Formats: sequence, structure tokens, C-alpha cells
Amino acid sequence: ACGSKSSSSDSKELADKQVINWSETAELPSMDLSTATDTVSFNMLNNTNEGLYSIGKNSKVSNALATKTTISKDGMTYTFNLRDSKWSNGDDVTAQDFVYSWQRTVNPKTASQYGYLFSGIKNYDAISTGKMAPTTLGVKATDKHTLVVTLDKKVPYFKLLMGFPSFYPQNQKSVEKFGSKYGTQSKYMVYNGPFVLDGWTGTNLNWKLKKNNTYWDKKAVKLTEMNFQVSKDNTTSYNLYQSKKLDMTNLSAEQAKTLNMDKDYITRKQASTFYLQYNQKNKLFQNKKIRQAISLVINRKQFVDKILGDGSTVASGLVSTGLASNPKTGTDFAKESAVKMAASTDVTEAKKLWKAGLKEVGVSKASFSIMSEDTDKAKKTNEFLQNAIEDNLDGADVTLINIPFKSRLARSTSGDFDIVVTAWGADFSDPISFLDLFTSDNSQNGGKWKNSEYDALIKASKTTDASNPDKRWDDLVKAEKILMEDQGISPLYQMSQAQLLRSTVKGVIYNGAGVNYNFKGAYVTK
Amino acid sequence: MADKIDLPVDAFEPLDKNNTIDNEKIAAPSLTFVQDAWRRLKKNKGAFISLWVLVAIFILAFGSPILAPHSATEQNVEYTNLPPKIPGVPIDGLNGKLKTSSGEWYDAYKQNSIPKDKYFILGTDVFGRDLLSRIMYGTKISLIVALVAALVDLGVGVAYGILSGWRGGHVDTVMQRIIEIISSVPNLVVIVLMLLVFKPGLTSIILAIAVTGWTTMARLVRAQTLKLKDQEYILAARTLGESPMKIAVKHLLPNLSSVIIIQTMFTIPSAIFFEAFLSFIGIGISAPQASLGSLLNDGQKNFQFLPYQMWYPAIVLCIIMVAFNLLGDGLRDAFDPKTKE
Amino acid sequence: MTENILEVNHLEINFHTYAGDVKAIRDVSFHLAKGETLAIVGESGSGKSVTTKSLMGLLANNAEVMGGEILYHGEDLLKKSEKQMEGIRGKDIATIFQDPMTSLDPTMRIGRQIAEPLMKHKHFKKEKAMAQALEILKLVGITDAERRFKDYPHQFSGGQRQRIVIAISLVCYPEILIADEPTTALDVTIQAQILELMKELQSKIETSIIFITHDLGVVAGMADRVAVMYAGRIIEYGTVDEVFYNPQHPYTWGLLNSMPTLDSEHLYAIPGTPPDLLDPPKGDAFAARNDYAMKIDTEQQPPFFDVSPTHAAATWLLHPDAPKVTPPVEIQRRYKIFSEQQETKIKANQNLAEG
Amino acid sequence: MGKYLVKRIFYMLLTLFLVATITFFLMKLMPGSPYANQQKMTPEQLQIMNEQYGLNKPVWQQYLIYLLGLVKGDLGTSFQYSNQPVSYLISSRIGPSGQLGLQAIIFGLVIGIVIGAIGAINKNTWIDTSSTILSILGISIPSFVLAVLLQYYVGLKLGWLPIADWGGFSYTILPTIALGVGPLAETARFIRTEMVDVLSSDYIELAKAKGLTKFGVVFHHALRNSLIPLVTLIGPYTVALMTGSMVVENIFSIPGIGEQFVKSILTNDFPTIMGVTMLYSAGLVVVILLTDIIYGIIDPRIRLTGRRN
Amino acid sequence: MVGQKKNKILKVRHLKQYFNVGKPDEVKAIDDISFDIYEGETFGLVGESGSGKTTTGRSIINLYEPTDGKIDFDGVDIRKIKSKKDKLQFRRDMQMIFQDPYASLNPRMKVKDIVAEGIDIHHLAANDEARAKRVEELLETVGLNKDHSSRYPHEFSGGQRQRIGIARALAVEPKFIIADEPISALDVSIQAQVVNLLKELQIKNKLTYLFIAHDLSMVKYISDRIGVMHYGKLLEIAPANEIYTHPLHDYTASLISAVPVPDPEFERNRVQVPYDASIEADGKQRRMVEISPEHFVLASEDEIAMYEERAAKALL
Ligand SMILES: Nc1ncnc2c1ncn2[C@@H]1O[C@H](COP(=O)(O)OP(=O)(O)OP(=O)(O)O)[C@@H](O)[C@H]1O
Ligand SMILES: Nc1ncnc2c1ncn2[C@@H]1O[C@H](COP(=O)(O)OP(=O)(O)OP(=O)(O)O)[C@@H](O)[C@H]1O
Ligand SMILES: [Mg+2]
Ligand SMILES: [Mg+2]
Repeated sequence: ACGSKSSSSDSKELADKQVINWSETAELPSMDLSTATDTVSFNMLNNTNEGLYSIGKNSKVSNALATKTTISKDGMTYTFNLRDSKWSNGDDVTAQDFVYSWQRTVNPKTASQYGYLFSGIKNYDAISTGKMAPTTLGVKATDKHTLVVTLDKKVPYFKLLMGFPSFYPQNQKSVEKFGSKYGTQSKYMVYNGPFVLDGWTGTNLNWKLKKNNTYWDKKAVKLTEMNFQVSKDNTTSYNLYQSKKLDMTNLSAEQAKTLNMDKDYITRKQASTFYLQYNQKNKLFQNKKIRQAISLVINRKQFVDKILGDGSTVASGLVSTGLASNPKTGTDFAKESAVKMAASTDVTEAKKLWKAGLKEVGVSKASFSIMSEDTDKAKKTNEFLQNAIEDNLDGADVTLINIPFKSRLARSTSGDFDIVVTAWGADFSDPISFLDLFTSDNSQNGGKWKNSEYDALIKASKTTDASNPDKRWDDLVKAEKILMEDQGISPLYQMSQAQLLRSTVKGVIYNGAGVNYNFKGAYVTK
Repeated sequence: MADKIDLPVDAFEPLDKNNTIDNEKIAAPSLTFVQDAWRRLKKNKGAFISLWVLVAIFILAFGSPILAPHSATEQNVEYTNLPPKIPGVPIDGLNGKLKTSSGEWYDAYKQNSIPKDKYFILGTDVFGRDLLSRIMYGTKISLIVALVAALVDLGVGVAYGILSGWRGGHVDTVMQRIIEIISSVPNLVVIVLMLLVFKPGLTSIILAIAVTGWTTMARLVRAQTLKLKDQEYILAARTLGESPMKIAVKHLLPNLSSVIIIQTMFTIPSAIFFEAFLSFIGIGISAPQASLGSLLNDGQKNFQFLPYQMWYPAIVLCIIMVAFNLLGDGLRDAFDPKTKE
Repeated sequence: MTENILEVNHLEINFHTYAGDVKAIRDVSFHLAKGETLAIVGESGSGKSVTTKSLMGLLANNAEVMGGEILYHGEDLLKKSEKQMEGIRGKDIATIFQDPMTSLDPTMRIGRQIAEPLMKHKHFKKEKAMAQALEILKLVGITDAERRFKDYPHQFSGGQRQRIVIAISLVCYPEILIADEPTTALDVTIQAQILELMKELQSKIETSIIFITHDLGVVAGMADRVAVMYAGRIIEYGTVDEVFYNPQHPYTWGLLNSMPTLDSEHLYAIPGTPPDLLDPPKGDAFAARNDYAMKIDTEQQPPFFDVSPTHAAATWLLHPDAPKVTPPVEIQRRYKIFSEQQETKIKANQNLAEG
Repeated sequence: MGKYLVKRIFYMLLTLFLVATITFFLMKLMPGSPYANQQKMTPEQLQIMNEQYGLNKPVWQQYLIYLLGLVKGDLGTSFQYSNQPVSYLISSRIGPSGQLGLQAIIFGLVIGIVIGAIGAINKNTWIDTSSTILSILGISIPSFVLAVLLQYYVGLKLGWLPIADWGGFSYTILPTIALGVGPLAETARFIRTEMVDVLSSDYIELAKAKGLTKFGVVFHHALRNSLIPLVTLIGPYTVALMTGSMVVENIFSIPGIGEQFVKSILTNDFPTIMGVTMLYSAGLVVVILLTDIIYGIIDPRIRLTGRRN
Repeated sequence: MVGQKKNKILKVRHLKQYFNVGKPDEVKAIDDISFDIYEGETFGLVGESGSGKTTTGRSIINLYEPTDGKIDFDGVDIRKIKSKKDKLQFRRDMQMIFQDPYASLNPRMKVKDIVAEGIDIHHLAANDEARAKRVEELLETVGLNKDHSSRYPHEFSGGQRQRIGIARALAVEPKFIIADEPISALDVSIQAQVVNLLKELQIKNKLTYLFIAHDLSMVKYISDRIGVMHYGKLLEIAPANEIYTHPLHDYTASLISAVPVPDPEFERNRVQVPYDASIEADGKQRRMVEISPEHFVLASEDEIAMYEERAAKALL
């Protein structure tokens, strides 16, 4: 589903030099998995460390350090058996390393920004607010190779979480030895994954992943080295790609449009949806017809093809495609929950609804703003929306606000907007990471769209139906349909990252949600 | 030798004193200071041409609602990213053809099946908007940014500089420290704050530039005021009992005018530039408005594929910059009484 | 008289300006003999500096020599290349400028500034040049010269600076020294010292001096011969006694007359202002300010009328047909001195002849 | 001299203190939190984080804590790089920026002086006009456009120099040019104006009258005197360049401070904003003092105590 | 001319004017000088460059705040003038003509506005017409014509500019004019024009002058009494003729001996009297002593006898 050519590899002859030169768009800020926050960090952590499971193609969970998992009947206790493996400093990886790591992460003193992922594990909520000690977290090492995790409430996507770096083990000896320097440079770090990090000074723009010779599954690792080069400018990295200094480059929309016929061109679909959020405090947007009218004038197809042109696709709903599929039928969640009206284009209908809506609200003209970030894409989106709305809906007067991400966030959370264009990316491949957003009390629900039925369904999916995958699925599908039918939000598009990837590079695993890249099995052909 | 000259009889009649030429008469026509400067400016070809170029650019920019061939904001998705096409010009790059990355030219109009009679002189952008109209519009915005910023800058900087220089002593020391502090705070910090605190857009940008931009002007004016305040004509005004306020207005300002005008000439392009930089980091003018800076920034990203989207705004920006700078130079010379040639 | 080392003939110089051509020098001729001091007097803007700058080949860019020649040892300086002129400047012809405050490079030690011409023209090594520079610095009377040799110009007073400028100009023992208002910016006391020094040095080094000033008092003390300039022309020249005691041009009269004397109750003032050289008048440029102007003065330029072999003036008053006029009282007083002088001279000659 | 220096240093510290204060309070106006993952954190979690970082304390307390840290040389830890002290971030990033800035200023100065001097010597001729136009063009092209052009044509098409990245000297050439063209152009214009003035001064006339060659006059007399005023201009310019240019660093993938700074501003990384601001201000005040001292050294007319105008 | 009964229009007592007090570059521009100026006379002030002449003039007209000392004008201590009206009156009564004819006129103002500035400030003209008429009169007084009123200063020669400056000072009908080297920047042939004009005006308008110059011959010509300044101190005050013919102080003698005279015969025989300034810094207490009537010299107690002897010799 990722549409990546690399995955459809036919085994050619391996090249002599198993080296890939990879492009990054941002620095590597941290290798401390308790405090890391960004995709680069998580990618590096994911490739230099390993947890209980690893996430494979299409978010398939497979055993990594865990050899066997036993789940209690009530689904509240997980017991993992661990394999023999070693840290790069020669220590054994033990169950205690997990316990230490998790306790460290949830400790409020650590100030982890991903701590919330632990929600559901016993006592987490109390620990995070300092009411209980981190040692009371529901995780125990009963022996060197046995890890027992106890939950407060059911977490249906628990296994997926275990593939996320926040749940990886940490070597207590090293953490304590390096102290405040831990994870700030490649030398202040130990590894238990397929690669070790090299040449990272904490703030530089080049570093390497080198094959880890103490890794338990080193046979499976074909690359000897992987070079990372940060180039924040797509033109620069494209130039480097052309001069063969890089084997992969991310493409800007313009580049993508011109290069989409290139044999190296691929797109990486991300579990990230852009949508319009309406502020329900505004009389105008309390009116469903108005919301619908606005949604209906947006020609999403035209937008993604002609304006964005980077492989992004029309979003039919909130939950991105390729994220989850029906446990029974295997149908994609997005497809199953799609509400046609919510994301299609019908200008005549829109005009009708608009007129009716305005009448209901009791105004003849509507001026409002659309807020978004200050990136190129966001600006283009805004411009396109403005044009579409003003052109088609009489009496609509749209002002555009493009502000830096941080300000936009502050304003959307405090509800200081009319319409905001927001993106949401999933941390793990489960619809709930999207659908949670629009429960009445979610802090991200700055538009304050409310629907009690929706709230109930989400709650059910977490409680009563948590251990019943089918029912849970239905709950979530229903919830999304409610949201869409009411046009609580208007989905725009699902983001894709266009890339050029040298055709000799194979075996790179990409996932749209959570950690993006897994290089363990990557290799270079001749 | 001289004796041989034949002279009229009455040659040695004494001249009637009353008939003599008024020897205190000034032969040159009475020119005002400005006229004189204007005359000198006209002699400076570069500056003079620049002046007219700027006049033309101003007319085109501010007349863009009438003069622009297309709307600057209306999108037309069928026409996206079309290269320049001028009917009858068979030069590649101006005839609707684009170069692929492999170096061949292809007709982008044909490929997008654009009607035969439809053409865009400078091409179109990603929304299918006419680039020429966008540039005219963007020039207008850039000029507004520059002009308003310059005006605010003038008001604050000049007043501040005069006050600081005139009062001297501790007042001056304190005021100079303040300037030092303001210029020690990186102006990006100030600008981002402005954009955050006020509504983003033209006003904020202008405000932000104005808040930080006036220090140079203040410094210059202060230095000049220090020089002027010991000039004897200022002392003369003081001995006549003129009030400081009047001295500032009647004596200082007119004599500072050249410094001020020249500095303004340099403020304008730097304001345009700064806006361009803001566009580069994404906090410039807000869409769908355009400035030369934002056009340039958009074009720059596309440069390898759609070079015209960068070149044309760049050329216009360069012309404006060169013109303002040449005019500034010319004005400096024209206003300097020392320049005789 | 001895040989003329410099002869300027019919020099004409224009400046191109935006307002038109300034005819700064209009047919100027004079000569300079070895060892003598020629003073050029005239009011501001009369073309004194332009004349001398043309001798150095240092005219401004917008200047154009319209005609004439400047013969230095019989060779026309106007025809020399820039390279050749560089060899002459500072070595054969040197200058002292008006303002000692601005004539020295503020960022270079004065020793070096004095030594520069030696290194350039005599190709002295630095040490030797410096040694000689120090000598000349002592010569111009800077006390404690060794210690001050390495000082910067701003550490010297105006008078001292002018001495340094003189040292620079004399360091190569030039044949001709052009002093363009060398003391105008100085106090009378210091001026007197500097003038004394110049006279002293002149006798030691045996240079010829062209001395430019508008101060007639200074001229009286310095010059052997005097040329009076007005509006780009020389209007009278002669020996210092001839010009001071037997002046013929009404402008010279005016100048001498406007100096206060011990007992003058009312000062004479030349009325009006000098003409605009953009459009010089047709006849005598002084006519408009001349109390003795005649009709012809407004129509035709007066040629030089010889008064004596060494003395001539360009005024129609000397024309044989011109009416005799009574010059101002002060001039008459001077005439009296002149005739007394002549008498004593004749007497002396007679005595000589007799004895 | 000693007393003067003490006074100056006192003023410098005062300026720095005020800058620190102003910036600190300005930053408190910035909306939003500094956390990268703010979007996904619950309000309770945000609360906890704020507590951890002391951001929920009253502003004056935060201010005092910050000042105390500053006095101890502790600039705090960056929010973009967890656990990375801002001082480390700055020190590891300032190298490339500083080197580039220095190279750019030297490049700009040397070429600028030559172009400016040539223009002044040949005042009002076509040489002058072309040197003027050249220098004006230099300030007329935004550095990002120039950088892109250089990278594409010299780096990629001609392949003469590295496209980007930070390695040996060859990697610095293109960014140096992109960065140095601005100062080059300004220097050239400045020197031209200044030298035209100097060339019409009496001491130049006297130097010519000594028989010095054109070159001798310009090199030994005019140049130094025209350079003096440039010193004031160059100081702040150098600081600005050495504290990095986001544009050039971005385009040429240089691990410099400028780009970090812009990013820190856009992501509310308060400690880094403060750190870089303080670095910049400190650089500026030190450079201003230095230029005053250097000024006195190269221009003997100005004693340290004297004021210049 | 000098009469005992004459009214002292200006009394300067122990005037000190220091600049940059307390700083390393402190300058004692005027160091304790005292003198009087009688109504209707011209008091000449001579001295070399930097001796403090300009500073004296500017202190008197209250452009500087004196460091110490007292200046009485018309019997009133000028530092005690407080009311706005009196201040304005003072500004009318005392005027100044400046040294530099190029720097003393605002290059951006028309001549008529320059001349009328005082008229405007003191509301001396009822309406525009009266103002224009007054300007014309003033221009005529200084020998310029009314066409000149709409011109700019740069169109005038130095002498003409100086006359404009004089017209500006005259516009407020002052009693007392400080002329700070009004002629030293002018050409010889023009100097006489200005001096004559000043003399004429003095008679016509009953003016008192403080005439500052370094050109002794011109000062002697115009002044009734002359003061000689050196290094911020007044060394000698005497009637003009007296100081010229019988200078008492060595400095004065030296100064006079240095004045060039446009007479070759005289110049050939001139001997310059040298002066050793170091005696001024010998630390002795000195005060102004009246050696002969109206002839004051700055002398220490032990020098008085010497000066008296000199004066006596001169009388012979
Ligand atoms: N570079 C120039 N451009 C235009 N006109 C010039 C230039 N140099 C001199 N002149 C004009 O030539 C004339 C003669 O000038 P010059 O400097 O020789 O006068 P001067 O007799 O030396 O006067 P001063 O006593 O003021 O030095 C003046 O009218 C002056 O304005
Ligand atoms: N504002 C000032 N600040 C500091 N020093 C000053 C100031 N004004 C004058 N001086 C100094 O005071 C001294 C006397 O100056 P003043 O101008 O009174 O002399 P002067 O006799 O008028 O000289 P000149 O003949 O050159 O005009 C000089 O050493 C001068 O440098
Ligand atoms: Mg001259
Ligand atoms: Mg003075």
C-alpha cells in the first residue's frame, strides 16, 4: 500500500559496497528514547535499538526481543519471554532493562513528551501527575528473561505500541554513567539494534549507521553502513541526488510534479490527514449546511493533482487510508467509513446549501478566516480554499491567516479561529489515534464539535468492546461516519512524501504511522 | 605695441558711474535649492534614468488593478505553471516552451491543450495565475511595505536623532544606549513577535520593520545634528532668541534633508529585502497577496524546472534595487553643494 | 637678469562645469628667474592656484588647457607624459599648500612623509632617506626633531605642521618652490616665523619661489617681483618696488588703498564683486568696479603697456591718448616714495659713475 | 585608559543586562509552549511539563532564575535537542558560522576595497559606472537567489565545487561567496564614496606633488584614510555574519547557528533564542568596543578617550 | 573718545569658561578675564588662534554657560535674567556677527527669511508687507539690493554674505554687537567694504562693538580700545593708538612686530620681537594693573615696576 518500488524488489545481485546515502530534512536532536520527540530521532532509535516487537511491512507486528507473548484471559496482563541478546557495551539485555526504561520514561522528572502512550498501563495516570512513584508502574521483571506488564484498562493496540521506541529497553548502567549527556551524542549511547550510530555530535548534520556486530540477528543485516545527510532545502538534496551524493531525496511539490515520471520516483504515503476544523463557537459554523457547502466547493482531486502534485491523495475521511483494515473482511477503515457527501465536490448543491444555511443563520454575507501554518503547503491550501469558497459561495469573504506552527497550535487549542486547517498524524496504526480527537473533552478539539453518540461510541471502543475486535471496529466506523455526516470536520487530503530513491536500493521498510523507516533488511543491488 | 591700436575717439571718455553695470547683480537665474539640486540630478544620467524607471514601475505597480492583463489572485487550475509565451517571438523560453530535465524543449501550452489564442507573457504560477499580473501586484505590495516602513522610519528616526543630537549630554548618552540595545536584539525576534502579537500580514511586517529599522536613520541624523548644532547659523538663530523647536524645524530639518532623503533611498530597498527574507522563512506577506519577495521565494524553489518563475521577479527586484540605489547616489551628489560638476 | 628657469606663455585654462565653461585662466604669461621670488597676488578666485597647479600638472579632471605653454628649462611641461611629470614633481618643482592642518596625511608618521620624496626620486634606501629627512626637519627648526620624527601630524601645532610641509617640499632641493598661500591659515606671529624661515632656506638651497598670496603685506616682505592677477589674468607685474611704489593699474591702486594705514580716517573699499568667470566681461574685467573706467574699458581688453623694462600694466589709462587721472592719495604718497627712491638710485649711480 | 575601559565595560554589561531582560520578557509574549510534541499532549501532561521546566512559575521568578543561570554561565537546555545544553549547541554550531562569516567578510572586504578604489580613482568614467553597477547588483540580488544559482551552476552543472555539506575548504567557497557579496557591495560603495572624498583632500594633493605614482598615492595615503570609517561599519557586520545566516546555511547544509536560531524562534525554543541573542549582543558590544580601540590604533588622531564623529 | 564719564554697557568680571570639565580633555578656554566696554565704543579683542576670543564673545552673548564669573550687560547680570520677556529683550539688545560667512547663513533659507528671522521672533513687523519692507531697508543699509532677498546664500560672495549676516543682526535693532572676526575669512579687497559698513552703522545706529580679530592692523583701524588675549587670559588693555605705539606687554609687542605691512621698504627693515610664552606659566599670581591711565597690563606684583618704567619711557 505504500506504493514504494523498493518493496517490490526482485532479488538482484548484491553490490560490493553495501552503503546507502540517505537524506534527512532535519537534525537528529536526541537519542534518548525517553525524551525524543521527532521522527528523525525515532527513526534512528528504531534502527539502533530494538524492543519486544518490530513493526514490519504494512505495520505487521513480529517478534523481536520477545520470543513468546502470553496474554491473560482478561486481557489485562501481558507476559513476555525475552531472547538472549546483548547491548553494544557487552551487557545482556534483560527484562529489568525494560522495567528501568519504562519507569524512567513515565517519571515526571524525565519530562517525556510521549509518556501519554503509556496510558493504560497500570498506575500510569497517577504516576504522571506525581501522585504515585514511577516504581508502581505495571511492569515487572520476574526474571532476567520474563517481563510482565499489567494494564489498568484494555489497550487494543498494545502490541503495536510495543514496536514503538518509547517502549524499548534502556541500559541502566549507561544511562547513569552518561548522566545528563546520555543520548546527546553517538558516544554517549549504547545500542541493541541492528545498527549503531556513529559520528553524531548531537548537533551536526552528518552521521552514520553502522552494522552492529553484537546484534543478535546480525546475519539479517546486509548494510555495512548508512550515511545520513541533513539538507533542509529540497533543491539542495535534489542536486546532491543528481550528483550521486545521495541515494534518496525528498521532493518538494514542484519537484514532484516535474519528476513524477522519473524511474526513481516513489511516494510515501503518511498516516497523516489534513482537514478543516470549524469553530462551533461561531454562529456560522454551528450550521451544518454551511459546513457542508464549504466542503462541497472544494475540488480535492484538482487540489492534490494540480496544486500539491506530490502524491498526496484525496482524504475521504478523518482516518487515513492504509492505517487499519477490517479484522474480518480486510477492508480499509477509510473505505468502510467513507461518507460520500463529506468529501466530494458538488458546486450546485453547495450553493443551495449555502443559501439555505445563511438564511437559517439569518445573514446574507459571511466573512470568516481560514487559519493555517506558514509552510508552503499550508499557504497553497489556504489560497486554494479561499478561491474555491469565494468563487462559488456568494457573499463569502475569506481572509487567510498563515502563522508559525506554534502560534497556530496555541490559537487552535484556545479556539481562537473560524476555520483552521489542521493535520493529524497517527502514532500507531489504529483508527483511534485519529478518532480520539473529536471527543467532547479532547484538548485538541478546539472547534468544540460535540456529539454524544460519538463520545459514547469512542468510549465503548475503549471499554466494553475493547477486547472484541469486530465490535470495536464497528464502533469506530460508526463514530467516523457520524463525524463525517455531520461535517464536524471536512477532510482534505492525506499527505504523501514524494521521493527519488535510487533503484538499486532495496528492502527499506516504510510505514506511514509511528516510526517511518526500518533499514534492517535494506540492501544495495548492482 | 599697444600704441598701434586704432581706437574710437570717445574711447577714453570716463564712464558715467550711474550707467555702469550693477556690479552686485547676480547673473545666474534665481534658482531654489530644489531647482538647483534637480539640475544637478539631471546631469547624472544613471540617477535620472533610474528616476524615470522608478516612476514607470510605480505607475505599473500602483496601476496594476487597471493595467494588469489578468487578475492577480484569480486561480485557473487548467493553466497552472505555463511558461512565458509571447505570440510571434520564436525564442525558446518565450514561446511557451519549457526545458525538461534532460534538456529538450517541449511545448507546455500544447501539452496542456491550452487554446491557441491563450497566452501569458511571463507565464503562470501554480494556481494558473498570470505571473505578469502577480509581479505587478507584488511590486505594489513590496513598494507599499517599503514606503510605509520608510515613512514610519523617517518619523521616528529623524525625530529621535534630532532630539538626541540636539540635547546632547546625558540625554544623548541614554538615547544612544537605547539604540544600542535595540540593535542588539536580533530583529528577527522582534519581527516574529510582531507577527504573533498583531495580525499577520502587511501591517505587522511594516510595523516590525519600522520598529527595528529606524536606528540607522537616528544614528545618521544624530551625527549630522551634532555637526550642525555648532554651525554658526544655528548659533545665530539662538542669539536671536529662536526656540529649540523652531530651530529644529527651520534650520535643522532642511539641512538634514539630504541625509534623510538619501538614507530613505537606502531604507526602501532594504525594507523590500527584509520582506523577501521574511517570505523566505515563511512569515512574509500572507497569501493570496504576493510581494516580490514571496514570488521570488516561490520561484526559487522551482528554479530548476520553471526558471521563469524566479527570473522575472528577480529581474524586477534587481531593477528596483539598482534604480533606488543609483537614485540615492545621484541625490546625494545633487544635494551636496560641494558637487559642482 | 639671470636665466629664466620657467616661462609661462599665453596659458589658457577652462573648467568644464555643469553650468558651462569656467574660463579660469585667460592668457597668462610670466617668467621666473633662478633664485628669485615671484609673488602672485590677487583676490580669491582670480586664478592663482589654478596657474600653479598647471605648473605641477595637477589640474582637476574637469580642467582643460586651451592653449599656451609652460617652458621649464625650455621644455614644455604641458607636453610631458604623466610618468615624466611624476619625475619632476617633488624633485624639481615642489609645492607648499595653504592649509598645514590638512596638508599632511593624518595616518602616516611625519618622518615617513618627509622621506617619501627621497625614496621616490633619489631611490634612497629607507634608512638613508629617514636620516636625511631628519636633517631637513632640524633645518626647518622643529625642536627635539629626533624625538618628534615618529609623531603623527595631529601632535603638532599649526606652525610646526607648516614647517613639516616645508621640509617635505624642500627635501629634494627643488629648483622651483611653489608656495600657495603658505601662511594664510596661520597667526601673524607664526606667519612671520615661517616667512623668515622660507627666506632663510631660499638663500641656503637657492630655489626660485613662486609665492601666492592675497596679503600685500606678506608680498612686500617676500617678493622680488610681483604679478597682480584679476579674473584669470595678470593685470600688472613688476619688481616689488615698482608695484608697491609705482602701481599703474586701478585694481592695484584699490588693493593698496584698502589696507588700513596708521593715520587713515576712512578706508577705501573696492566696490562690488569680481566678475563671474563663466561669462567674463568683454572689455577690462575690472571695469565694473573701476572708478577710473572709461568707455573703452567696457569694450576692449587693454593690452600691456610697458612702464619700465621690468614693469607693465594692462590698463587703458596708460594709453598715450588716455586722460591723466589723479590716483588716490595713498597712491600719490607711494609715488612720492618711488620718485625719492629713483632719485637716490640715480644719485647712487651718479656717485658710482663719478666715484 | 584604564578608567575608560572600566567605564566602557560597565556600559557593556548594562547593555547586555537590558538586552537579556527585554528579550526575556518579549519571549514571554510568544504564544504556545516550547514542546515539540505539544499537539499530542493532554493539558495535564502539559501542566506536568511546565512544572518540570519551571514554566508555570511567575514570570519574575523565571526571570530571576534565568539571570542567575546567566551569571553562572548556564544558558539552560534546548527544547529542540533534549538534554543538550544551549551552550553546547551554540559552541558546536558557531564554528562553521564563524568561519564562513569571517571568510565572507574578508572576501567582501578585499574585493570590495579593490572595486571601490578602482571606481573612486576613475571617478565619473565608465569604469566607475561599471564598478558602481556591479556593486549595486551585488546588494540587489537576495542571497537566497544567489546561493541557489551558485549551487546549481557552479556546483551541479560545472561540478567545480561541492554542492553542499560541510567538509574541507572547498565546501566553504560557494557559501562564502553567497554570503560575502553583500558586504562586498557595501564595502565597494562605501570605499568609493570615502575615497572620492579623501582623494580630493589636501594631503593627497601634496602626495601627488611629491611625485608619487598614482598607485603610490592610492596605496600609501588614500587607502588607509578611506578605510578608517569602514572600521565602524565592519564590526557589526562581522558579528551579524558570524552569528550565521539561515538562508545560506540552509541551502548549503551547513551546521551553523543562524539556521538554528530561526528555528528556535519558530518553535519557541526559549533557551536557545535567549542564548543566541545574548551571543549576538555580546558580540556586538564587544565589537563596538574593539572597533573603538582599533579605531584609535589605526587613526592616530583619535585617542581612546576621544569621541569620533 | 575715551571718556571717564562714559557709561559701561558691559562689565565682565573674572569670567572663566572651561570645557569638558573633569574630563581628561579639559580646556580652559577662558581663564579669569575682566574688562569693561563703554557705550558707543568699539572694543577690539586680538590674540592668536585658540586664545579664547570666540569663546569670550559667545560667553558674553550667553551661548555658553560660564564656568565662573559675572557678566553685567546694561547693569544686569545676564545669568540672572529669568523672565521670558527679559530674555527676549536681551536677545534683541545684544547681537553677533559671525566669523565664517559660509557657515553662518542657513544654506536652505532665502536671504529675506534669514534677515527676517529676528523680526519674526520678536514680532517686529505688523504684517508681511511691513516685514518685506523692513528686509528691503536692511538690505539696502548693508549695500545690497532688494532683488537679493529672494536668493539663496550660496549665490553670494563672501563679502555679500557677511553683509547679509550684518543685516540679520541689525534687524532686531541691537545696542551691542559682537563681531567675531567678521573679516578674517574675507578677501583684502572686500574686508574694507565690511569694515566701512560697520563703522557707518555704528555712527548711524549708536552701536557698541566688541570687535574680535587677529589682524591687528584692521583692529587698530576700527577700535577705540584693544584687549590682547593669549592662552585664555587678557594680557593688556589699552586705547588703540597706545597699544600700537607703546605696547607694554612683551606679547603685545611681539604681536605688533609681526604684522606685515604692505610696504617693501618697511618690510626690509622689519625686526620681529620674539616672545617667550613660558613666563605666563611661571605660576605667579597676576592681576590687571592700570600702569598708565586706561592702560592695563596683567602683571604680578614684582612686574609692576618694570611695566611702569616701560610706560614712562614711552612717554618720553
Ligand atoms: N575644479 C574646478 N572646477 C571648476 N572651477 C574651478 C575648479 N578649480 C578652480 N575653479 C575656478 O577657477 C577660478 C580660479 O580658482 P583658483 O583656485 O585659481 O583661485 P585662487 O586665486 O587660488 O583663489 P583663492 O585665493 O581663493 O585660493 C575660480 O573661479 C574657481 O571657481
Ligand atoms: N565647545 C568647545 N569644547 C571644547 N573646547 C573648546 C570648545 N570651544 C572652544 N574650545 C577650545 O577653547 C580654546 C579657545 O577657543 P576659541 O575658539 O575661543 O579661540 P579663538 O581665539 O576664537 O581662536 P580662532 O582665532 O581660531 O577663532 C581652544 O583651544 C578651543 O579648542
Ligand atoms: Mg587658491
Ligand atoms: Mg574664533
